[in-house]
Amino acid sequence: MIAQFEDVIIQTLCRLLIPFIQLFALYVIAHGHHSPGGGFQGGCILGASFILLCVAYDMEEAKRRMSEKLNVIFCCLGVIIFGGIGVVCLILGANYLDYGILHKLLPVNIPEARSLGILGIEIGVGFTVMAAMISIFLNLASSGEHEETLR
Amino acid sequence: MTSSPFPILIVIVPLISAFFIPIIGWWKRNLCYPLVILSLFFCTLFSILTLNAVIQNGTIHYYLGGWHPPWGIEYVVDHLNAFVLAIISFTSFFVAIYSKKSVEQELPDKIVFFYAVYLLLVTGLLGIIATGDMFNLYVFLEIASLAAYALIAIGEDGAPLASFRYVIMGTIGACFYLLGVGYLYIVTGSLNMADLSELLPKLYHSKVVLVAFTFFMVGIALKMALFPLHTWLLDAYTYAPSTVSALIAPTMTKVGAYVMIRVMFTVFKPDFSISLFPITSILGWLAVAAILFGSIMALAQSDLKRMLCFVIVAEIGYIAIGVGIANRMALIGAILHIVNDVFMMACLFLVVGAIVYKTGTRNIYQLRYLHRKLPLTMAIFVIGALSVVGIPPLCGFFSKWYLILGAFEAGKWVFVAVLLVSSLLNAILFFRVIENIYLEPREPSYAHDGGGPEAISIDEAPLSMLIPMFVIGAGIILLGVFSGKIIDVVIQHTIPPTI
Amino acid sequence: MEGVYSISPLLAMLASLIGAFLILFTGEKNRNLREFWTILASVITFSIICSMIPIILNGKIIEYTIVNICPGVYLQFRVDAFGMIFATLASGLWIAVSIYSIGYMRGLKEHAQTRYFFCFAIAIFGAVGAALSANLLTLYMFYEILTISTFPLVAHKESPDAIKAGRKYLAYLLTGAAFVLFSIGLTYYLTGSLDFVAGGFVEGHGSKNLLRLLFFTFMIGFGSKAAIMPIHEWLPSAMIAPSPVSALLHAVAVVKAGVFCCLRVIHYVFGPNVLSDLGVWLILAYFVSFTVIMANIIALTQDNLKRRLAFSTINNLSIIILGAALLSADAIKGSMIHIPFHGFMKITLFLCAGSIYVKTHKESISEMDGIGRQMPFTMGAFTIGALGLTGIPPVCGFISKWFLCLGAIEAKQIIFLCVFLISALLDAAYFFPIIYTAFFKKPVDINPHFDEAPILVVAPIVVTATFSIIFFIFPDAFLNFFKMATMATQNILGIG
Amino acid sequence: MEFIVCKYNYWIYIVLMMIGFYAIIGKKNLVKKLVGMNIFQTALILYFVSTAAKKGATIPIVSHGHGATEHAIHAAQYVNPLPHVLMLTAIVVMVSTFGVALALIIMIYRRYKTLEEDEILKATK
Repeated sequence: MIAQFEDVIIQTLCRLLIPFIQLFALYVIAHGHHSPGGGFQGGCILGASFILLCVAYDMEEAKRRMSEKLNVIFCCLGVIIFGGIGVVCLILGANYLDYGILHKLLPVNIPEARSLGILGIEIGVGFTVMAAMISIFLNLASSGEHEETLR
Repeated sequence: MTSSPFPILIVIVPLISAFFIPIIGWWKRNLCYPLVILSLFFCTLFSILTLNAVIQNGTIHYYLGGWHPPWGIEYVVDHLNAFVLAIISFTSFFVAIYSKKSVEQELPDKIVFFYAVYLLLVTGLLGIIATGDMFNLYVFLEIASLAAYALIAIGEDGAPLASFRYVIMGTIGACFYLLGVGYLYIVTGSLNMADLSELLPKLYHSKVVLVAFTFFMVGIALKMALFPLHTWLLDAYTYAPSTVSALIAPTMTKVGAYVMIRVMFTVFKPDFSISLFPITSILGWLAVAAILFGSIMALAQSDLKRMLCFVIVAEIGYIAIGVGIANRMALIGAILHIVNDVFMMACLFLVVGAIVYKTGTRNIYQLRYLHRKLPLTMAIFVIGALSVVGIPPLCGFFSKWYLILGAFEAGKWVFVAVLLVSSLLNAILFFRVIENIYLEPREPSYAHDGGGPEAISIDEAPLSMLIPMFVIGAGIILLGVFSGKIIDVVIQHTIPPTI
Repeated sequence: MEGVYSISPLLAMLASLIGAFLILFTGEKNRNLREFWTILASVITFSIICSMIPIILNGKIIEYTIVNICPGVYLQFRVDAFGMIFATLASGLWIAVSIYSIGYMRGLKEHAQTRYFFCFAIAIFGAVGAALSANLLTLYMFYEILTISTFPLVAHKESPDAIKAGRKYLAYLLTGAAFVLFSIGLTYYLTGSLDFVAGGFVEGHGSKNLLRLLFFTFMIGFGSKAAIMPIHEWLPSAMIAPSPVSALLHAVAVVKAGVFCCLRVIHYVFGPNVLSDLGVWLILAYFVSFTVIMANIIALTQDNLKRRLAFSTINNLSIIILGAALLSADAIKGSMIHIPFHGFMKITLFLCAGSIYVKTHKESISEMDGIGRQMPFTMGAFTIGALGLTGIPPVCGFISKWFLCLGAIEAKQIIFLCVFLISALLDAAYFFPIIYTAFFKKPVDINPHFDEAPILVVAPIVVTATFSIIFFIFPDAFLNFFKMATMATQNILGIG
Repeated sequence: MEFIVCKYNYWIYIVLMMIGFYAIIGKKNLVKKLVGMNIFQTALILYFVSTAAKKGATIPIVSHGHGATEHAIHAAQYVNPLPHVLMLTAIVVMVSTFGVALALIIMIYRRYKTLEEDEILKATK
């Protein structure tokens, strides 16, 4: 569906921009737990960087860098990180997602454990949102054929 | 504060397994099925343990992340929850066991994603039931619905369009629900059910609360397919893959009914929902329409699955009529019917799935001689059918019995008549099918040759399908025989004390 | 009255239920074993039930509670004298009919025999359960089991006619069941109880008009099974079924269960006091009197033997209900013993009809010229049964009719006395021509030599016919029907 | 008049919602229906967010570390974050609904080569 033409300006600019976009996305994710931002927004930006890649080059290029399989694994991994942290809290004897208890595992005190726990969650959310963004885009852009390569 | 972790585990186990499945599926595809079975087995185990704990020690509260309500999300499991949780997880467990062969036949190249979405659907359903937070309920409602849209869409020819309609209707329903939540939030500033139920009585005369309540009822009625809002259900459930119908048909609408009871009698107190607002009588009459419409339209169908879809519309009417009558007996009947209906519908849809698996047809008139080919499956079908008709030792009778008693108590004779007429209509409905399956009309001259199509030999459905059907069929009988016990131990605690 | 807690009623039920499933699982492959299960189950059921008779005769009541159904209502068995009459009848005749069925089904090489024997066992399970039930809900449960399990039997032939008859059967009986359910619900709502009490328990609950409504919905409901006149149509149609099934329908289980339920309602739910107070007994009596006369007149016009017997059944059922509705001691006693006595006589007649069919494939009376010479045992038994139903002394039908007439006089209702007598006359008018045709007309075909049906078919007929005579001489022989009926009557009327 | 003007946010959301509702019911094209559905949902978001709006209030974040000078501590000083949070979740839900619906539309298009509902119905008959 995407027109197959190449534009040097766009491609070069994108190549320059994408690393910075991704860096910014990581920053947003990493700062989510104590300032505006978070996994959600960061994940969106991260996803957008790949979408930009698709738009500027073509889908094959994007898929070469981020295969569908990897994408789905990221998607699942994010949720597993999220749920896993909750379950770890559960195993350590606190309530689900009660990160304070993580101080038993990590060499930090309770408030810092809470903070780190949320960071972990944000990372998980970031993964999933990014993967979902890319997956939705690829699906729509390929008018649904993308999923057929997944088997 | 830590308490029994079961309420959260019931939801979290299928959720995490759902996301493990794609990963494991790539490594070894055959592992998906055991993983689903394993996780749902634990889920069922936990929910039964929870039910046991609730029966012994009363309501369980679980605070997510240790945040106390009304700030944090709270999972509350009382008798009603625990019971419905156990039933839903039990059913989805057995439908999952059943799914193996059917999915391999109908969706050979989508097994991995099918199971992932299947578990998500179960997560959504269990989450709806377990949560004690209005907004969390919305989220789970949408998780379940989204999974359902996706699962329905992979069905046969008309499925995508049916699913699309379901998306539109379901989203409107969910949005109405969300609007209701919003209205309640602006007047009370709380989203916690228990908290709301304490804050609301002072505001019962506020118009905002009234509007919120109306939005809730419309939204939930859409989700549970109450009569005029049932149109999405028919196509969607008919065209879905067999396993999917077998899971969604019994559970989704019943969970909707559960939400309705929860909102009407926990969030709002009975004195609001019954006396301040004529919602119960509206519900009652809509239910009457649903029962008659569903039963009569079902008569006109030649597709077995579509016929069952109309039966669901009628069965939802039963639950709504119980809520509409809103006295103790009728509510017992309604809650009992939620459970019974899960079993009956699961049984019937599983059987239909087995028929489709073995013969590839669902047309009632092409089922002839099937009792020779699938004797056990057909026997189970008869059990399910008789239960829907309301033949006593089977569970369908008992909920009807309580509903009738409730209608008598309320002096609503029309409802009694409708309940009785509908059981007659159901009898016509199912005996038409049974007759087509079991009787082998032949020319009178052949009546005594002792023959018949002997060529048709037993060719039963595979064991992985038979066992779940058998368990559910046995469940129908046991639920019926022990309904008094169930009511004593569980259901009578679920009725609000002011009724 | 003293209650005894005993597991026997449950055992009796389980015997027939387990028997049914053994039959099902044995299947067509091993026919002898399957039929062994049938006989075994029937004998065990019967002996367990008989073992309870002495306890009942001691004036005690056997109780067994299984599980609580809803507040105040249990899934419960309570065996009293009246229930015992029906239970012994149903299980006792089951033995006869099973033996006969084996001969009949094998003789005709019928199809789907496993289904047949399975449904038969389930039907008996339902009938015995109905007899032993302690309350209306338990009764309703077994009543429905009986209804459903009889459907495949009625439609057994699977010809278009048979299927139509099956549909008609279901339509009438399930509609009736809906009325029953309505009535049971209303009873529970009015009284909060469903337990049978000799002499009734609705007294003092609800307004008079409501109770009248309740009584009539009950009668419509159970009456559909007892084939009271406007709702009798399914019964003649159901004659399309095999003869043992007709015997089951008419003599043993189905219609008798309907009558049994009617009597339960009349005497154990409402009770004589309430009924005479409400005045409904008279309406019911007129209604069933009409049925008595009409059924007999219609029977006169039937040429198909089984249809004629069917109308005779309708007539007799209404006689039983009429007796019960007269509310006098002798009439009640008469109606109660008419249940087993009519059972024995009618089963004889139906089995005879079946026997003729097995041997000659004849169903119309006009074809039966001189058949008595070919099948003397069968037609001899037929004569005994016919005489009994007419009420002629050496057969037990006389006793019950005698008490019914006494009861009508006791109730000072000469009209109903006339009804009994006219019906007896009409009975004679349509039975005797058959006997005449069978024995005295010249056979059309030229083989009047002795050529009986198989031994398994004839033996039960002879046995039931013999019993019909024994019960005349000793009404209390073996099973103590008469004593039990007397006891039940005394309990209902509160005497002794 | 005051009733309308002072609560203009509610009126806007109602108008938007009805536009969406109209599109869902009235339009035959499936994509237009979907757009209507989205307008419907967006109206809802607007409603929620507008209930939380507060004139002159700031974000509910306690800045720390980097030399912050001002904290919004009292409830009057910051906007209620909860509706925003809820809407964040709701947006995710809605986006997923939208995604699923679009995927369905693609499936439908592939099967029937059209997205007009009446033509599809004609094709299935």
